[in-house]
Amino acid sequence: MAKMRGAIVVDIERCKGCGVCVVNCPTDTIGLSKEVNGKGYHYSYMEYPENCTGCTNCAIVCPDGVITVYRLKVE
Amino acid sequence: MAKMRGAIVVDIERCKGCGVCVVNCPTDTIGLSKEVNGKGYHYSYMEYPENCTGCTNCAIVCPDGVITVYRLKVE
Amino acid sequence: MTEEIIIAGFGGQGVLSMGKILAYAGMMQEQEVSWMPSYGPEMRGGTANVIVIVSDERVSSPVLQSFDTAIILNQQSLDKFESTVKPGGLLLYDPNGISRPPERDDIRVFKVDAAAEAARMSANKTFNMIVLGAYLQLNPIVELENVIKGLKSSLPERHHHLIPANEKAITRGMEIVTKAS
Amino acid sequence: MTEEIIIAGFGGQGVLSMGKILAYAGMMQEQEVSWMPSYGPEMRGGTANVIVIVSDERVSSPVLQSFDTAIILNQQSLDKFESTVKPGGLLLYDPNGISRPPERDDIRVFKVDAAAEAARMSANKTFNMIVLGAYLQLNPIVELENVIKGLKSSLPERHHHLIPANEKAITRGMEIVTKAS
Amino acid sequence: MSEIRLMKGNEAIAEAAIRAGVDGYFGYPITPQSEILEYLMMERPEERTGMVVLQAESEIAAINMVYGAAGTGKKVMTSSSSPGISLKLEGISYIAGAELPCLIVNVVRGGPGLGTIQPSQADYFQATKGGGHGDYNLIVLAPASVQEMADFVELGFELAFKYRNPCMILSDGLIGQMMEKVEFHEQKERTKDFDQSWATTGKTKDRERNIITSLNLDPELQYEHNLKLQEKYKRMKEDVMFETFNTEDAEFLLVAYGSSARICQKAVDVARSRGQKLGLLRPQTLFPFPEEAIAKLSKRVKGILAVELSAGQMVDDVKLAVNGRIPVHHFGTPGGKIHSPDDVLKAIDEKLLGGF
Amino acid sequence: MSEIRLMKGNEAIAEAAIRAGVDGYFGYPITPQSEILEYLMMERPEERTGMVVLQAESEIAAINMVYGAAGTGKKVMTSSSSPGISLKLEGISYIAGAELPCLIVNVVRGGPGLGTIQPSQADYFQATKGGGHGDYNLIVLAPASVQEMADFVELGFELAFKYRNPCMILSDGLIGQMMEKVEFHEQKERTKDFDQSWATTGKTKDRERNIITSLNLDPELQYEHNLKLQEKYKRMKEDVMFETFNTEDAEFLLVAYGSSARICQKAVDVARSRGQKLGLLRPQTLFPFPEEAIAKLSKRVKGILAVELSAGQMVDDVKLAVNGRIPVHHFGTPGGKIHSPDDVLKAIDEKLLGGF
Amino acid sequence: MDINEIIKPENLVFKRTELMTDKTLSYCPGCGHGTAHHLIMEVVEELGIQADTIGVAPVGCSVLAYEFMDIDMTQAAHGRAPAVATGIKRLWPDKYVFTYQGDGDLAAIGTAETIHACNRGENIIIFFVNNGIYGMTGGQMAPTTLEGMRSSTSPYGRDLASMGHPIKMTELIAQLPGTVYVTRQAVHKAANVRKTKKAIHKAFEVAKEKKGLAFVEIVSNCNSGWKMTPVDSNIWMEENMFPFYPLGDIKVDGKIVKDLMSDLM
Amino acid sequence: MDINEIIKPENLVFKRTELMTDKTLSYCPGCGHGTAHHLIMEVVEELGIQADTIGVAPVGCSVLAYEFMDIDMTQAAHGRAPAVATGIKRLWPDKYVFTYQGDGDLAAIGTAETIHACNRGENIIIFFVNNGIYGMTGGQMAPTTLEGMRSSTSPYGRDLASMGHPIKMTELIAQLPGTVYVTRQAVHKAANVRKTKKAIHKAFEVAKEKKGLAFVEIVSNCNSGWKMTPVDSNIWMEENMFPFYPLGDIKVDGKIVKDLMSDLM
Ligand SMILES: Cc1ncc(C[n+]2csc(CCOP(=O)(O)OP(=O)(O)O)c2C)c(N)n1
Ligand SMILES: Cc1ncc(C[n+]2csc(CCOP(=O)(O)OP(=O)(O)O)c2C)c(N)n1
Ligand code: SF4
Ligand code: SF4
Ligand code: SF4
Ligand code: SF4
Ligand code: SF4
Ligand code: SF4
Ligand SMILES: [Mg+2]
Ligand SMILES: [Mg+2]
Repeated sequence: MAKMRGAIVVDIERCKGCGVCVVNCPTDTIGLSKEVNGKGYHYSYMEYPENCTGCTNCAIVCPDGVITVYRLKVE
Repeated sequence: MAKMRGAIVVDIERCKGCGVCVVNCPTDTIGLSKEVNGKGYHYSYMEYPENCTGCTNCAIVCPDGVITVYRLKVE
Repeated sequence: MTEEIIIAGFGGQGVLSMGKILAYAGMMQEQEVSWMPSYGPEMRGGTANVIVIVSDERVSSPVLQSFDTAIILNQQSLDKFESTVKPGGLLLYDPNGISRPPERDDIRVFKVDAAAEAARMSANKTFNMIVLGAYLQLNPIVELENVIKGLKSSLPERHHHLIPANEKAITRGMEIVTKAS
Repeated sequence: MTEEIIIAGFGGQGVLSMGKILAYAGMMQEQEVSWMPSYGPEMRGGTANVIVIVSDERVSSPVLQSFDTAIILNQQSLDKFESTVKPGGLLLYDPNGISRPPERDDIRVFKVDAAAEAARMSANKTFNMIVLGAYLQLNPIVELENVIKGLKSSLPERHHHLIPANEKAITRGMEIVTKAS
Repeated sequence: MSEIRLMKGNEAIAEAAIRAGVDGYFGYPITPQSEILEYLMMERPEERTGMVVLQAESEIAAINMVYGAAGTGKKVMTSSSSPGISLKLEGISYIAGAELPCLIVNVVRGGPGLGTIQPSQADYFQATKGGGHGDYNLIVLAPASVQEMADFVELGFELAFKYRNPCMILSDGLIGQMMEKVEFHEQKERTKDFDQSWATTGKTKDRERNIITSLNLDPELQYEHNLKLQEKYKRMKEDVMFETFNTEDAEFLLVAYGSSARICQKAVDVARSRGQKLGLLRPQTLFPFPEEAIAKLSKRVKGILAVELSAGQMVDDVKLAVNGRIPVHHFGTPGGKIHSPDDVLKAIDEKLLGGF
Repeated sequence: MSEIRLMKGNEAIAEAAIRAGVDGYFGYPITPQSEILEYLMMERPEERTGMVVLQAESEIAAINMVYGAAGTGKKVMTSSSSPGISLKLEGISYIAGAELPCLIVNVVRGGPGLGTIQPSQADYFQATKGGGHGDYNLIVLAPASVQEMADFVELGFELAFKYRNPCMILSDGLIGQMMEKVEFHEQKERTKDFDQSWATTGKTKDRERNIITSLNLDPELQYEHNLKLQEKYKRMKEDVMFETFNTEDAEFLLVAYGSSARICQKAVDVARSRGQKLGLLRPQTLFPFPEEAIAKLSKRVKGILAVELSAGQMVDDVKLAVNGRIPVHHFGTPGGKIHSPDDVLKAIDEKLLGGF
Repeated sequence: MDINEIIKPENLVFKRTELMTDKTLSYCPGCGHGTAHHLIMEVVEELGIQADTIGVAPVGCSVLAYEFMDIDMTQAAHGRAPAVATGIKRLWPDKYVFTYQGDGDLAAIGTAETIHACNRGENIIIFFVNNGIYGMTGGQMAPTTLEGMRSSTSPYGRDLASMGHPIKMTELIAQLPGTVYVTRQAVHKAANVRKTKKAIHKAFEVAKEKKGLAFVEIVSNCNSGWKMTPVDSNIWMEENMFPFYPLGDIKVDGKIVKDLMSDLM
Repeated sequence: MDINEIIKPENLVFKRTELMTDKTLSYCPGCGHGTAHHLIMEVVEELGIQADTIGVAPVGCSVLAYEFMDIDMTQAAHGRAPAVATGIKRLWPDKYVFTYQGDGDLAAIGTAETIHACNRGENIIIFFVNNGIYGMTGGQMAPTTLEGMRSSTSPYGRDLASMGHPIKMTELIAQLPGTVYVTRQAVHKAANVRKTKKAIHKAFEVAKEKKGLAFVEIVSNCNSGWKMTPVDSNIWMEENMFPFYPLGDIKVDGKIVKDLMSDLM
């Protein structure tokens, strides 16, 4: 069966670590980093990249528009 | 049978001759005078005084409050 | 020549348009004119007056305290403006409703029974034109043809059929004006 | 004695309240004080700074362009305020996040590893008190007991149980401040 | 081809606006200037030139409609009278701050508060010193005849666009309500090829987006912006306009604008006929104020009387221009009362000549 | 018993209002003065003194609430900052016209338009010349410290009731946002036995009805009313207030108010330490303006520098007071930028000393 | 029977309320403002609350209401009467405070003050005289002017597309939880006058109970603005205004008593 | 599978719209304003109308919207955006003109301008971001603040009796004949974002047809003003704001599609 694999790229320096993407990810892919970016924010990242389906939920809710999403159909 | 007789007193100098009382009198008592008062208005008066029942309609609609009404029960 | 006129009376008497027609007529014959009305809600049912200046020179102040001519159409206005006529000037009034007639003897006082005449002619709306005629009889500062042009310009097109009646009223006014005793 | 201080850093670092406690302490010991913050929406997530003046005389201008002391808590502020320290003055900074450390040699430069120490103490909220302690160690313009009073007055009643922790942080700051190489 | 009409000052403004190719008018009724909106509505300018006319829900809405429309580079205007202008001041300050050209007509009435509806000149400070907040200036034109009511519409837009600055016609109930003859230029088409390089007309690919704003959260930028504005206000001096009457040999000078200048003209005539060497300077622009002309005259005359329908406002600018060189007096009638030429003559005798 | 606190200027105004027994506050949030409303809401003054505090839907609503309440003889106030004050100007003109006592606080920010939220003094003209329509004046107090922010509340009401005239505290973001120590008087009860003979408190049989209005359709009456107002404004001179620093032997004089005066004080200190004989006059009342004091000093000093956080507004009043006797210069920083004592010193060197 | 036998003090059944002053009303002949004034003052007199009542006059033809009503009054800036009344009422919670406003005043420039005073549920009364026009300034279009209706600023009739729709302020504010009693009445006929008087009584009752705002709209003529005789204007009003502004109670005791949705659409 | 095999241009499924500038948004972390901005710009991009769109920014946190949206924009005075937009639209009838306003801006000081632009049926779009508070100025009470909700000017919670009721501007303006499409949405969850985007599309369609005004309310958090974390604030919003401000279309194609009366009372 065809399966969707996805990946997100977070613009770390623009991420404000709000966590809205985290709670919006249906696959629990995203976490907030321990480290802070230049502005002192715990930016988001794919904690479990293998979970990502590329559904774009995280990206469209991100208030700062810092997430880019890629998706690939894998058999 | 008891019957109501009424009469109105118009403060002629304050009457503006608008005719609102005239059309509000259920007994067609009131008319507008041919003469004008000091302000140039054709003031209202009892054209048919015997008609008046003292119902106060004319007085309560008069915008300028210039009508006083009297009423008497006659047998 | 400069003629400074005040016209004063009740709100509905056509005071302002009389002034306007005068001013327009002056303008038509290449004179300088100004027309300055009293304005505002006190006009509602109250008094109205207008200062008209017709002159060969540029008009300076459009408001004045003394006049060459006063045209007076009610008692209130007479009380207010009688004293403002310049010595030797003209006061024209309609005696209808006037209880205390003018008293000055250093001016020329005329009267025109315009209200009565208008009633007689069953043409209440031309009352002010009778007055205007009377004035022009006494002081022909503008020509009749220009007055008619003035009338035309101040009446909306749909009322132009009334012009002959107005013209008649002006002529009538010219006839009936008399020197006040 | 007049001490003119600028305290500058990120919005959430407690810059304003550090200044407030200093000013309050000064006031408690009968000194004249002023506290002038930068304000406005640029503070949201941005920078914050406050000018505190503690003096034996009436304070004239609450805004200044040069200072006896600068307490600096991020790189941006260091860039902006290093040059404003008067020759011979004091610059105290937290090296956390500082990529270009101060370079002036005509002033006394000290550092306090407050962020690191606060993390170590698991008391991030007392970060600014560590810095304050460091400053007071270098320049004891106000007495500790008055600082505590200042703390009390600036904390709402329900947070007064935090005062001992803050006191501890001040003491810790006094201990860990070092002369920058 | 020009055309001559007998018209109220208010009507003349409206007719001139249509003929000047104005794009939009937004207003709210208030005496003594409602004829402007009424005339426009009656004339169907949308058919004559495509001009848009809208009765707004309030003066505040009207000035903000002007702000929005002016920001698109169009020729837009509003009009009101004193209380209504007070309500517009936040908007006017925004327009000045954002450097938008537009025309604002104030047909002044007596104040303060609801006051009277009679003519007054007591909004001079408000117009010339910036009644709204912040350091800004309007170009202020003061018509003294119905002809100037008409002419200053085009002039006002010219200056407004030249400086990208709001322009005010400061008139009053007298000039607004009086009729005089007025000559109109031929009707112009509305401008199609206006400079919209700075205006919000929709960002095309070939340019950066345009922004209309008066905000600069960084005070340093706002400071720079203010300096630029001040420079502009100084440059406006080149467009100062005034008229003089009988000043050549005058020993005493009246300074008056608008309706008061008309009254003073008569006073000068009478004074001259009495042998008094009186002259009159009439500022046509109140900002820029003809300070140099007055300063120059102050070296020749013995005294100045500023005559206003107010308790004394323009007189300050006269004093600042004269800078103590000669005495400057004031005669004024606040509250909507109009002084007559006789009143002015009396004041001349008392204040100006009495002082010598 | 008095009490000493460390407080922001804005908070000091609010606390002082409660303690002064103010009856009502009506306001709308705007930076940099929102702390006034916030402090009042936090303090529950309805429990402390019965004071009413209401957040209005707008500045216009707020000033009209003040108008209504002030007309009942109560002590009421509002506060805002520049754009909000512009919106209040129609209401302020009404209040002045109807001769109602009340207090209006303007914590000025940089303009024009939305401008900045940083401190400015560019609303001087608006406050002192009547930004609204008509000939009116506010009593204008200019605090230069948090203590004066507190003290001028009571003073303001005193003067407002003395003259039945609105009073404005013209402050700015610097004085409003800074903390200093401030000493408060004991809390007063709200006045119960105020003079309500003129106020709309409900017509009792023993008196004619009271009317609060600024309308006089008859221009003659409005003229009389205006003359009466002007008389009152002249009388206010007896309450002029100012401070001088080092003027006794000064050769040059700074004139500055509010925050700018604080900065100038430092400049004077530094100049003195350099041996320059500089003095400072600080108006505490901007209307009435200390023109006599300045005129007097202008006979002793060689030059004056007016220093303002604006492009030049108060300087006109200084010039009018000096009347050409000596040079009057201006140094100003518009737009929300604050000049430093060093900037002032530089201006002194360039403009004041350079000129000699 | 001679009428002098009838006109005797003991037979007096109606005379002008004492709470109207002796000044001649400044209104045009037949203008409903006068009737509305008398009714309000009658109710104040009947309730004996002259000393406890403070009125707020608007900017509009009724700007001079304070010359005619023999009570303490404040003249408010155009549209701001509800704010002025709020200021008064908040400091004098035990007084009766009412505004008297025209439709231009209340529904155009004063929209925000109206909506928010209603929404806050100020314990005041608003009397709203809706004559579909700006009377005072010479008959300009108001927000309430009907479709197609001519005025000095809609000389060819109100055009909905360019000038907007006539607005039903009363239906709107009835939906705000702060209003308790909302009604629309008229005063051109005796029967309406009687109903309106009841409504005014009710409004003062509501004010007394301090449960919120009472709002009484009175649809009235502006014969000058409409350019009709007074009598004709009242007929025109019945035929044209009432269908769009139907009379009757809209909200009573805090409950909407009318199907507003069908009305509004 | 290595993620670098996924992160390839040909696999791109979402990236930030080009119509947002590169400036970092001035909003607090997690603030809904940002999401709303992106959505509007996405729609403008999808419709290819950048050159035909003029936006009006309010006074409020979104005052700097013009820094972020890559279109021509005008910054309006507090509350006056609908009037500013009217001015623009009347002179440029073929442009898309929208306002973007907060709840303080639109429902407090701007009440009159909102109501009258809606009532006139201006062919503009109003985006109304309702976060129940004045974000920009530091979290003061707005007209939309819920009962009992704390803010810096209602530190003990909003008290209905003294501070008035939270106001449902959207339900009110839906009843004005000038509005054609009125809806209330949210942007805190992906599903809501998708719905909101559809609503925005619909609003631009309505604007194109010039049938009247389209009004899109977006209920949003102000985590700073509410003093919560962004995630908590969104939960709080669902639990407290949505019951009072229920999501969904209110008016479609000029017809009310909801039982407003039961909603309003
Ligand atoms: C701020 C302001 N704007 C406008 C006016 C002018 N004005 C006076 S009354 C009025 C309209 C009155 O109409 P309405 O409220 O319907 O009352 P009506 O006269 O019809 O009873 C207007 C626009 C004013 N006085 N003040
Ligand atoms: C005339 C005026 N009044 C007040 C202000 C201050 N002010 C700025 S933003 C704002 C409130 C903004 O709240 P809202 O509209 O809800 O937007 P948010 O910040 O919550 O998005 C206020 C009162 C101002 N700038 N101008
Ligand atoms: S939603 Fe956006 S800004 Fe917030 S944490 Fe996720 S990526 Fe960062
Ligand atoms: S694209 Fe979908 S699955 Fe992948 S991280 Fe984002 S929300 Fe989670
Ligand atoms: S209603 Fe009154 S004013 Fe009118 S005609 Fe009758 S009595 Fe006279
Ligand atoms: S009292 Fe009645 S019957 Fe008598 S005149 Fe008046 S309306 Fe007619
Ligand atoms: S103009 Fe109209 S509202 Fe005003 S008094 Fe006359 S009829 Fe009444
Ligand atoms: S203050 Fe509130 S509305 Fe403003 S940016 Fe922050 S979260 Fe958003
Ligand atoms: Mg009306
Ligand atoms: Mg908000």
